Amino acid sequence: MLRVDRVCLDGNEATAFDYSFAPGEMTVVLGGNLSGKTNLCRLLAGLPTRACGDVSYKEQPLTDLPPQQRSVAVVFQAFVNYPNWTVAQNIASPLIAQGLSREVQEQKIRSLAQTLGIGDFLDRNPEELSGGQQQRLAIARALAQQADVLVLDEPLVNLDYKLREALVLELKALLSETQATVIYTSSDPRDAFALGDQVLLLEKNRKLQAGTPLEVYQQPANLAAAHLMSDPGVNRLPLIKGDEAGDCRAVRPEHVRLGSEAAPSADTELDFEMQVDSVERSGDETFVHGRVNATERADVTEHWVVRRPGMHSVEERQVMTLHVRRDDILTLVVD
Amino acid sequence: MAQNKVNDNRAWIGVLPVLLIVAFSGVIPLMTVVNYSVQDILDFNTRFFVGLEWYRETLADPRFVDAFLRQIGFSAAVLLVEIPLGIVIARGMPSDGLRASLLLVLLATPLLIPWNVVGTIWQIYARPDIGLLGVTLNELGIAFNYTSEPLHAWMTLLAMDIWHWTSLVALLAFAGLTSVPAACYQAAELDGASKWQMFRYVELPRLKGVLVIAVLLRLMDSFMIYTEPFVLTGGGPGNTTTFLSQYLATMAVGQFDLGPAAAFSVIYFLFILLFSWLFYTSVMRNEDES
Amino acid sequence: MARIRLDGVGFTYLGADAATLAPLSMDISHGEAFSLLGASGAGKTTLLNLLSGILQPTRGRIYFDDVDVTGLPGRARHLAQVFQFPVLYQSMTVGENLAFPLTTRGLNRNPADIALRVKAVAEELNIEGILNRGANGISLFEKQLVAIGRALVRPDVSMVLLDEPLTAVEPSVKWRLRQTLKQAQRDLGVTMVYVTHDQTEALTFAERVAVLADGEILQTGSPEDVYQNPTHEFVGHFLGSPGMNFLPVAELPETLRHRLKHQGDPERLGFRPESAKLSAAGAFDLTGVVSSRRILGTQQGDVISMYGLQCGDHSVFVRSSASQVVGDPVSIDLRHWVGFRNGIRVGRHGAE
Amino acid sequence: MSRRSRISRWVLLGYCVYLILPLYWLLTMALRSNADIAGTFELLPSSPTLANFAEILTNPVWYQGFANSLSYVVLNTLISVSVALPAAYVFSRYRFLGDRQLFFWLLTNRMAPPAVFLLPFFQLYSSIGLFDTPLAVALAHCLFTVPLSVWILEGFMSGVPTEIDDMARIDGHSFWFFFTRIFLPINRSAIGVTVFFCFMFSWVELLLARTLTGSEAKPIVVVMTRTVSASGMDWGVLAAAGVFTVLPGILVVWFVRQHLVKGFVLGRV
Repeated sequence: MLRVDRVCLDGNEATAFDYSFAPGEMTVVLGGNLSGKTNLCRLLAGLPTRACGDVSYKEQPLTDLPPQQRSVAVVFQAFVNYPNWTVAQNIASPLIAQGLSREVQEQKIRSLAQTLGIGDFLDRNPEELSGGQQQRLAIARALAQQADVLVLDEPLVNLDYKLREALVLELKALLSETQATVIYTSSDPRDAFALGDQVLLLEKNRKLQAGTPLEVYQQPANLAAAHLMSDPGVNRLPLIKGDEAGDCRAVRPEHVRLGSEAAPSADTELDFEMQVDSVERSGDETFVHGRVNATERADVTEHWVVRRPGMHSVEERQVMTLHVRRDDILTLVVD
Repeated sequence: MAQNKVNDNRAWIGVLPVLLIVAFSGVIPLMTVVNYSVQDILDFNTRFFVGLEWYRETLADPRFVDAFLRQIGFSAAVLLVEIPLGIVIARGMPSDGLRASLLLVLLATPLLIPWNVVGTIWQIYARPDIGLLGVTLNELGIAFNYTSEPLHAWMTLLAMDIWHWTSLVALLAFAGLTSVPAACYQAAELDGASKWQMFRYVELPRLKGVLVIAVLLRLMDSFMIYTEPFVLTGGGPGNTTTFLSQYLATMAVGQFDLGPAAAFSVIYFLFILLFSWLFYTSVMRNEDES
Repeated sequence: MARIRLDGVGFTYLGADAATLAPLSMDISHGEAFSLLGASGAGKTTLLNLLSGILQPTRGRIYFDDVDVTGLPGRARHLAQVFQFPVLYQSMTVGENLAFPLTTRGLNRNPADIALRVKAVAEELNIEGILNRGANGISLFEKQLVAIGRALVRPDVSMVLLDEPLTAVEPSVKWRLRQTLKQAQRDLGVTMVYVTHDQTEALTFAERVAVLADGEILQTGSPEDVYQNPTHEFVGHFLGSPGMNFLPVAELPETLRHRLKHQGDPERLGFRPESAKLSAAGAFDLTGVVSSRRILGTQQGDVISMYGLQCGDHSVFVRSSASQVVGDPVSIDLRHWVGFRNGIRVGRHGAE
Repeated sequence: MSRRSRISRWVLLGYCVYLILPLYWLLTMALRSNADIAGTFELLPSSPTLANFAEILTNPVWYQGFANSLSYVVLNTLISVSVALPAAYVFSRYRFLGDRQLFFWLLTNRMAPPAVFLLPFFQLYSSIGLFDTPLAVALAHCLFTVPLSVWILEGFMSGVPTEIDDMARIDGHSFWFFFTRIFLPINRSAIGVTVFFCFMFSWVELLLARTLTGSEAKPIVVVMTRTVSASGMDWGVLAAAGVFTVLPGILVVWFVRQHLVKGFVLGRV
């Protein structure tokens, strides 16, 4: 079991937290920019970083060991390969460091290159490959190390839209076979659902919440955690009687139904009026951006986003009624 | 230099060898110079502390002042011609292909010729009796003789320096121009910018950094020029083309009065220190900007 | 604003055997918001450079409002372009950047006109607050807005080309730049061609989308049309996440095959994950086995998942609120499908 | 690339002619015997001879001069580059106490006028018995070429992403393996450009080379100035020697020509 104790990702004690990564499973570390994801990866790998804290694997402390003596493999966000070595040599790099014999290296290189679809580029050098292939090479090298812990720091963020979709599926199949503890950082909640057996939410170097994707999605600990699990973030609702000052109520964009959709508003639903600003369509989903005015005070308007599956033609600059199920409304702590 | 770098003072180990070499061949000699500049040395073991006397004497020495003014004049003339000429040449250079490589080799060649050979080449080239330039000018009716006419000597010196160093400015400017993204040219083109506007608003802002380097480099190198004038005119006719370095060299090695020569060296070095500080801050500011 | 017509325009790089851009004809009407969608390497940039005059077509003619501009350089076509990264004159202020296109080409406009025009564009893009700030001292988001402003400031601009303009902008504010751009296009009625590999940007911005692959335009149509009724299997696969599923008709159950005979007699059937209804085995004639399950979130309280199913030796994806486990046999009812024969659409069924 | 306007193309052409003429004249002089030169003025050498070149290659004073020059240039380049590599790596990867001040101090040495160091070098090297040896000149030139090498190498090295260093550590390689098998090969073009700049400075310098050498290690540059002051200048031989000193430069430039431009900018000379 990989454990981190009293970890402060930006080096100051106030944000210290402990966490143990489920052994042999995949944990998705979800957080926006500057949330400390990369510093956590560098801390686990033993690379120089501002973050501090104790790292231990199966009760053996790793904190003071250099990367060379930790069984941790890393795939960076930028496609990092040795430009002056061929694809085969790049994959063999950890095997060379482990001093394996030539034949064993050859065999491992071929099988890994095959599984990652770069089998017939072995004698090319990395610059000749496409972005997707360069990242596959980096993944092959990380797997070649057969480390106890495998860290992927937002590996797909620089890739083309369709390529990212394909590689996520491939990675899921590939990583489920290894017994290693896998840590995958991302800022996209879809990755959390697609890859995460467990999810760890980070914001400004603090641990917000941890649990299975569904738990964290359905019972967010606070507003920030709720925001992280929806893309775009949650819509805030005006406070109603009986809420404490510190609380806030919000609803996820995918839990708001457009008035134009068939079913009339049921009694279990609340209705809202939205002044539509703009409509975004990606084919399989439609995002409606607008302003909803709080029922109590007319001047306070909240910016809402409604996310519906499929293609909806919504006229801009019109007023539209929205329906929200009562049980979909989240009551959250704002800390 | 700005990158996500790590704070680690153990890094000094990597710098130690450089420190030793440069200290051995730089600091120790400099200390001896400063040491001599404040003493009157008769022979190896009799010396008197004289404070800043040599400095005052050097600064008051009319020949030093003349040499200094000549040096300023020469450096100014060099800059006025070479910087604009270098930019114009750079804008005419093709960016790739064989022609670009050949041109690059031709432009870089004068930078690689030993300085005294540059002097010799121009000596042969400009002599009124056997030089192509000398003979042609005389054919054209100009009684050209750089060994007797100070003005002609100055003109030849300037022509030689332009021949020798303009390509450094051109190569620097060319390097600066290659950093201009193609999109900037396209955008200006679509905006209907004229040739001048294209240079003024697209190329010049990017050339600024590189030009500062070119100006300061040419200023410093021309300020310490010695060999070429020494070979071409030997400082003559009379001492109309004796510059600072030559005057210092004659004092230091020739007449062997250590004190004044050392003082002179320190003053000279302080000037260069000023210029290089300008160079360093401008490059660093330029780097933080980009 | 011009009407753009491409007549058999093709391009082949010197010495290249395959054409980078196969000859194509296309019409972009006056003041239209048009987008060009394709993966990297599909030939988008080549087509963009042909429109902007940087490249001359090796075949075909280009007309702006029925004027043959094929030989004209970019500057003579009176068009403007917004690049992936904001391209500004660093030494000028924002206001000067916006005014610059009006001061060139010897148009000696009086300063009052220029100031008016600049103010109008600045207000349209709500950047009037930073007019006298230096072009270097503003955020990436603002810089791109200024670049867009510079493209719109000229009254005589024939067309504005946008080359993946949102690449450098942080994801969280992309939608706001898209909205501002769409608003400006509608208000000023400028013909705009938006080139991108991202389908959300293409389908959101444009009234008409052209899907490009391997140097050919496969389909041009409204966002709904291109998404719901792709004319090529590639278009169906490229749009949507995950893309359209395809099943060979030969392996479908007899009842379904019979019905398809006289609905264009397709060879392969394409359907989207959300156009198929999943339920227990036996309910419908098309059967499969659950091979993977990916939770997407909850909808009306039930957990929504994207199921991977194995139908014979083909795998498909179906979106459903049912709760199944890997290995369960299930059956699928296709509410909407498109029939293809060697890659081309031959029939379709059911309107979404 | 830049809009190559007509005027700049004509000026470029004009400057190329301006560059070639003196070199052409040097060559014609080298191909004519001294008597012939003193005789008639010819644009094209009517009776070219290779006597002057033969003289250079046979007379020990001349070719010994070349050997001496090449020895200290090679020595200087070796010392400068091998000393500058670790320093440049450290400057590009780490921030440490006084790194900027050190970098500036190095620069001032590059800019120091050689004339200032005539006196102290002369005494320093004679006191440690190094006077009149190539090593003396090589070490003296290090004062200028080492800072230059550090500056250029650091410029190139900071272009290599630090993730490559991290990746090598994670793969389990030792620092030495990473530095020699990964980092240096990536920077081989930088090393090439640095050799060019070291060669460029050390080969052309006269003042220090003359001061620190007597008869034993007299470099070609000094040999040439000596013949100038002798009575009855032999222009032909001098021109031939001149041609020989230009050749190595052209060779070096040809080898590093692709990286040269990049070197100028990164090198910031």
